[in-house]
Amino acid sequence: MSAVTDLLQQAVEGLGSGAVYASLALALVLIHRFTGIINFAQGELAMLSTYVAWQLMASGMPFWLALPVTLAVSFAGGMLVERIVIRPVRGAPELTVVIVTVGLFIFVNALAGLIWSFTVKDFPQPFPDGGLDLAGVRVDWSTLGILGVVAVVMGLLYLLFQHTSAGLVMRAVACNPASARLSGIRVGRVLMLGWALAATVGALSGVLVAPVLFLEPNMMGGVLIYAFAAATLGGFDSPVGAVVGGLFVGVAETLTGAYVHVVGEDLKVGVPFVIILAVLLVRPQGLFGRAAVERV
Amino acid sequence: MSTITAALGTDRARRRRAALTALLAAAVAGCVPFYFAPFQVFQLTMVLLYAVALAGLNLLVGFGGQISLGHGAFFAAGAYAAAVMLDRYDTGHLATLPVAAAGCFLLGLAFGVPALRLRGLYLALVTLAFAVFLPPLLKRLEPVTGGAMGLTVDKLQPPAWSGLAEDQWTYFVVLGVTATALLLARNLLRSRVGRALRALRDNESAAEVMGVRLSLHKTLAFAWSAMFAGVAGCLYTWVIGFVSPDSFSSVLSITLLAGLVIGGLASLYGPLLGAAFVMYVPSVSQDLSEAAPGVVFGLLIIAVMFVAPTGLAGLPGRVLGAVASRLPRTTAAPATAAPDRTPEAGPAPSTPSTPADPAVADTEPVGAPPRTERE
Amino acid sequence: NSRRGQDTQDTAAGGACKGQQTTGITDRTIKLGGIYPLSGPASAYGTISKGVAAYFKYVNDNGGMDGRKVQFIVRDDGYQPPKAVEEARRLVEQDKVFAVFQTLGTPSTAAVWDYLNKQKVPQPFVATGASVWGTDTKHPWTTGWQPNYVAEARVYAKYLKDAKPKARVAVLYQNDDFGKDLLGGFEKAVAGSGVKVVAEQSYEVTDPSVSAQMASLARSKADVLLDVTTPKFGSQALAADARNTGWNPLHIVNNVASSAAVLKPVGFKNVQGVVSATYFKDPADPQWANDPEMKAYMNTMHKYAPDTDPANQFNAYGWAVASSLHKALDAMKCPTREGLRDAVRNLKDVKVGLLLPGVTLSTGPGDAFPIETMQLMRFKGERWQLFGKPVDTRKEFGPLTK
Amino acid sequence: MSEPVTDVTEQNFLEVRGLHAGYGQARVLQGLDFSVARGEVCAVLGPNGAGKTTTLRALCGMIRGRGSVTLNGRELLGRSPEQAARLGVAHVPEGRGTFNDLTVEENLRIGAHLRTGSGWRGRARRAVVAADLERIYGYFPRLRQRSRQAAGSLSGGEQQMLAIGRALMPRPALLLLDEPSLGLAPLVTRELFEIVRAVNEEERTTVVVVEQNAQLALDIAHRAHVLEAGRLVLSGPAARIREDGQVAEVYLGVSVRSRKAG
Amino acid sequence: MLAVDGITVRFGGITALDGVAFTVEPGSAVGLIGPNGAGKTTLFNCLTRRCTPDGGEVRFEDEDLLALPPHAVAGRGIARTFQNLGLFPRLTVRENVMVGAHSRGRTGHLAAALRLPRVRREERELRDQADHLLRRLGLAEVADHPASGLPFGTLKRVELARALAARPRLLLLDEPVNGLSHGEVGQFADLVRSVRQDFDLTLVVVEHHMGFVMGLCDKVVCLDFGRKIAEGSPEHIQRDPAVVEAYLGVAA
Ligand SMILES: Nc1ncnc2c1ncn2[C@@H]1O[C@H](COP(=O)(O)OP(=O)(O)OP(=O)(O)O)[C@@H](O)[C@H]1O
Ligand SMILES: Nc1ncnc2c1ncn2[C@@H]1O[C@H](COP(=O)(O)OP(=O)(O)OP(=O)(O)O)[C@@H](O)[C@H]1O
Ligand SMILES: [Mg+2]
Ligand SMILES: [Mg+2]
Repeated sequence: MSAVTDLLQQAVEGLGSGAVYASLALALVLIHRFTGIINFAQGELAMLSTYVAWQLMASGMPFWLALPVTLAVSFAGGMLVERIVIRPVRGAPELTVVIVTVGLFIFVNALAGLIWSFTVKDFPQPFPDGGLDLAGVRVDWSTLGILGVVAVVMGLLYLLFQHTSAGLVMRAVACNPASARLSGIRVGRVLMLGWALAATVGALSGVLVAPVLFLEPNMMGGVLIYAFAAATLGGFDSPVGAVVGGLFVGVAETLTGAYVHVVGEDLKVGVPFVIILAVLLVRPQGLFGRAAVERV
Repeated sequence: MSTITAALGTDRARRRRAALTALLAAAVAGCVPFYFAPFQVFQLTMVLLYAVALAGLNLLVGFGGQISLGHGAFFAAGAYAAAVMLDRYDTGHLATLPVAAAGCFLLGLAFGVPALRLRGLYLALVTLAFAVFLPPLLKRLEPVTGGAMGLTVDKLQPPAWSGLAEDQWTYFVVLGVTATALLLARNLLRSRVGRALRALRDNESAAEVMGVRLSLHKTLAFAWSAMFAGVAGCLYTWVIGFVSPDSFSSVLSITLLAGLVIGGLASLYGPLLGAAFVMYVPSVSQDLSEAAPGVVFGLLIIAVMFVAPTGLAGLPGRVLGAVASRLPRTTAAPATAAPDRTPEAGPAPSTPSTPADPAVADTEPVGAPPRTERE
Repeated sequence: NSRRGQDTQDTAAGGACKGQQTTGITDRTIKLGGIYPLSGPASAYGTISKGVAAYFKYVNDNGGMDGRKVQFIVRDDGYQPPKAVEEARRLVEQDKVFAVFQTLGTPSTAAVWDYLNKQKVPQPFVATGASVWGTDTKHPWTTGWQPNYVAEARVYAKYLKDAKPKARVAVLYQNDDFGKDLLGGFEKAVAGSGVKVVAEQSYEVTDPSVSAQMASLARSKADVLLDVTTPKFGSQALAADARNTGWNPLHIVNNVASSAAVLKPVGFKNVQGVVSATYFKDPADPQWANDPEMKAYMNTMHKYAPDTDPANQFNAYGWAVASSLHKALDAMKCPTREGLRDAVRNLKDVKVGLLLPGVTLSTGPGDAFPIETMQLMRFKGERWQLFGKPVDTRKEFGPLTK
Repeated sequence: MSEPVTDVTEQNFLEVRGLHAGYGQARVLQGLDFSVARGEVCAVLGPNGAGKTTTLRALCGMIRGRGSVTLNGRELLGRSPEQAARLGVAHVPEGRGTFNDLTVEENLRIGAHLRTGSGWRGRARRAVVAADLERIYGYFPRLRQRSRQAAGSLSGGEQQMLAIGRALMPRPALLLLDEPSLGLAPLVTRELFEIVRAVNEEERTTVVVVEQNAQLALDIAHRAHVLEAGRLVLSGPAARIREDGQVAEVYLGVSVRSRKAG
Repeated sequence: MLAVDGITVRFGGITALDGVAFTVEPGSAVGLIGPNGAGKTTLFNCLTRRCTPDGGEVRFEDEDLLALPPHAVAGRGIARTFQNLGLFPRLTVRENVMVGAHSRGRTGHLAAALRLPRVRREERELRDQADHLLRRLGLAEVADHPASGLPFGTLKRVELARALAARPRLLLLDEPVNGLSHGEVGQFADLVRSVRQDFDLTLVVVEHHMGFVMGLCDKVVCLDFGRKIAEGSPEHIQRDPAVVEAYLGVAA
């Protein structure tokens, strides 16, 4: 194998991780667009949904039936979470809501451990085994599959945000909920919808990555940090940004981990963050984010 | 004129009351270690040292409006500074405190400069990244930090003349440092500097027009708050006698922020309450459920935020307010309580709405202070 | 009525054992405390406490230890050292336990051992394999139990030296005391032989996956992959190895990640021929189904911990370590803390039901590692098959020193 | 008060009875009673801090009140702002409440939310909104020039136009205007009141306007109420209030005009 | 005292200010009028360094104002109020006013933390001065009230007090009387006149209330679409056809 193929192989590996980060980052971006907060529990909710899928399959449901059921359950679950957990602190300072999601994180994580224990569960791979061989570079079908689904979800979200009146309503709610209500927008429903959609996207993310990461209650904990990084780099409002950010973070950390020996695998987490910091210093709103309008 | 003299009168009365409260608190704090079991004294010591870190974070987040999810890193830096000095140079405990403080101050200063460009969420997540990055870095610097195994150092020992047990002596020393730190923070906030900080939190442009130098105050706020976290970390080393990279994971940073918000942002004694929460509630959770303490802990966090959305420090006021507005007439104008609630942006959390119509949640005009908003 | 006065409740023995501490132990009861991560990132290990508790209940149902009923108090430290200190102090000062039986994890254990030794409270059989527990002389009250990571590394080193004397080894390890201890031990043990470490990659427990590291290691084209991981990462590494058809090293997975629960999700067909080493009986392995101790274990778990999966090897670990403590308590000359300390440090070939045949507990002056023998196993079909003789690393490599 | 049932919706289109409202312990409104007939313009006047803004907030559900407020016979109190909006109440709040991150046109489209709902809708709906947009741009040509600009970067007066435009988009049954002339140039202010009059006459929109420029407000109002310290101190036809020199002097400072600002 | 020369500001495609030039004599009061979006606030923003012009020059007492960092403007003796109120909602009224005096304070971070005697002294002085101003503007009652939740008219006065606390020589008022009733406008005008005398102020006022502008100002500048279309005495301006057409409509 030549050095170039090696490099490409590592890059593909990075794209694989990047796709995982991007998938969760999309859910984070979604919730941020709707509610203006960062949701620490996003990864754990995705993990919970994945367990739901696992449970369904364990009771004999085939994957392609379990998936839509799980997505539906997650949609409803997202609504419930908004209604029960988030609604009571609506209007409280933003940080209060963020801390509530931290509480939710701890709760869901422990709950999953309580119900399903911490042993690793096997989760069927929806994509075929093996992969493509492109001039000596091996690309697993699963990587391609995740990338494909992420791209589709990104496209859908882009359409939702930019080309539907629902997207407009959603932005209005995130921007100024009080005025949105005065315009007759049912803010409560919009927020419920936001949580529901985010939970659904999160569930999809969980189901996609579970065969790679292996299902256990802490599956998404590590992903969350990288998904935050991806969303931050991309600009937290933009689905395209989330995906670009995710892939970039994945490739950057993999390549530095593998090739820059001073950094090495142990310190590679620092690399994407240094880059993010550098990007943000130039563009404080992230690569694809919108600058907030400010004037006196 | 009479109103002024009256105001002066109440002012003096208030001051006297404050002095009395302080005296009482000091007396109680002084007696505690002679009454409680050593491990309870230890717990209180931990509460005090976390309170220092939270007070620092409060300067930044509560009063300065900059969110940091990376203060565990400064805490760790302070802890390691102390541990390394004790381990390698045998400097004695007291010498580590100024070094940890100064070191973290400088570190905070260095961080404060890029932080100037970043806002809200972005700053929060970049600082979180720093917290994530620190443990592997500490592991890498093995020759100095002892690597993954960490460092075990001597705890604080009581001098013979004191006649105190180890836990008591440690408690008093930590109490002294904490009191000093809280006093410094309070002084800072009650001055021109503190006002400038709060002003730029509320409205940066207006503050700048008033002559507040944003870069200076924001960076220094970062530095102060890092210093407080570092001091807390140093105390931690004194008390625990052991540091390891995995003790300072990003969870610590998140816990600190959670503690602060739970205790009460921008409140002077919120950090103490938050520290107590962080310290005691996990134990309470496992008393409630051995099978899954995390389930209970998570629920308790959420529950506290429901009951006290502006933090525990605001709770008594909210309760009193709610009672006061209920008492005179049962049908009294549905109030939003919280008379003492810092009138910050956003509506007050609602009093429970009529069950028949759950949609009526917000009771205060959501745009209540719109006029003071930026354009 | 100060609560501080509780110190006075500490009691001392009379008679032959005069002056020794009898806190937490009477003729009828014995109080033990354990500190485990029941919450937080390491909660997967919390289930060890279930196995321990089940064993004590089993013993209590059968008349107790030497007539003493065991009261076992489990506290949660969330894998945070300061919490561990708090809980240790609580156990000692408030609950007045006889011994802190098991602290889990190196950081928590390191955070409390000074305190416990100063208080002269036994800390037997800590649930971590770091080598310090057995080599340190300043902490006579603390002992390890499981084979320390260096010992385990020696087993693999010996195997490779014998079976593949020219092996080029790639190592994937967790970047903490566990991974570093094992890697360091391995490097030391193969030093001077033809076995060479040609690539190493580490990961953090907070990393989402190790696939990037595996891709890096694959570039080395090594003949052997030494996989020093914890369960989830073990599964990931095995799966990554199986996926990569271009690189087929001999995969040695360390004991922590060797349970059937780790291999099953990867698919048994993908882990054929993987090598590991063990020292206690895997509850998921049908070959022990008729083992009397295993039966007792299974029954008790079903009875007292019906929600817990008895096939999880951590539960069995808990049972085995608890029964080891039972043996040590039985061996006490005086029913005192000092008695336990001395008994734990003077074990001679003590057999424990759930340990593999040939694996016994032995300690002595300057050696606080009860188990230093392991046996190699290879995965075949649907289960592990032991092969070779139990390797006593003490004999093969000499005692561990600091 | 027993009026013929048929009149309820005409004479008491908006009926406020014993309205109490406040913030926390601060009780601001101390029992207001007034009614507004359908198609009427009603001016609420009063000195600084009298509770005018609070009244409007209570009417549209932004704060809760006690007593009774009915619109077209339906109780408004206890409803949320969005429910009130769905009953046809449009409110131009103090402080404007524009969506600063959205463009001018997007702001206006949000105003039309009730006419179109959210989601994918047909061409007919789009045509309706387009016509409404044209109407608003007709009222405020300045907004057309700024239609792609973020609302947050508008000048103060432009924002005020936008807020009013947004409230007019859904063709409300009841329009609540809180100091609409705030920050508007004199020419535009006069035009604005013409627009309000036109909207009122052409669409039979009932209007409650809080305005400091009492002169202008009284010019277009049919009826006026003067608030002081949370109570109504004077009510009557606008013309009478305007003529009542003493009242005007005391509560409205109208005569200042003759003093020419000192 | 203040000389604005050829100042131009563009935002993307919009030219908010287009070569505006005028001067302000010491002690005078200049009115700045013009239709909505004419660029009045933008001009203020340039003077207080909230935005940087694309061209032109601003000199204050022969110093190049545009070369100063934003926070230094206050120290030179320029204070302003904001059109949409730029108060600090969570600070009390008194604190708001004390922040106004920030540029006159000297206390640094370290001194503040240690609460040295001179810090106490300065605090006391600032506080007394703030209280004095509050009394003067009839705000003593609400001194301890947080700035949010006060009626609009009161907040306008708080803003004035805050600006005055800086002891400015040049005071920029952006629509100070909008939202006030006629009677209140009169009182406010009296108030401004009296403080102007006492504090020896030079004023630039943006206001749509013609009575207020005409009664107060010595000179009026009218902008339209970023350009100066007229300048002159109030009487002159009121009759200027360009002003009438663009701004006043029928002569007021
Ligand atoms: N968000 C709020 N929180 C607490 N009190 C408030 C709030 N908003 C208004 N108030 C109080 O309610 C009273 C009435 O205020 P309101 O805004 O209704 O007066 P207004 O008549 O509209 O005055 P203005 O003409 O100045 O706008 C005032 O005393 C004010 O302090
Ligand atoms: N940051 C910005 N981005 C884009 N356009 C801007 C920005 N700031 C101001 N403008 C535009 O510049 C023009 C001038 O605005 P400015 O606020 O100076 O007007 P003004 O004269 O104060 O008007 P008003 O009387 O309505 O307050 C306006 O059309 C406004 O939309
Ligand atoms: Mg008002
Ligand atoms: Mg303006």
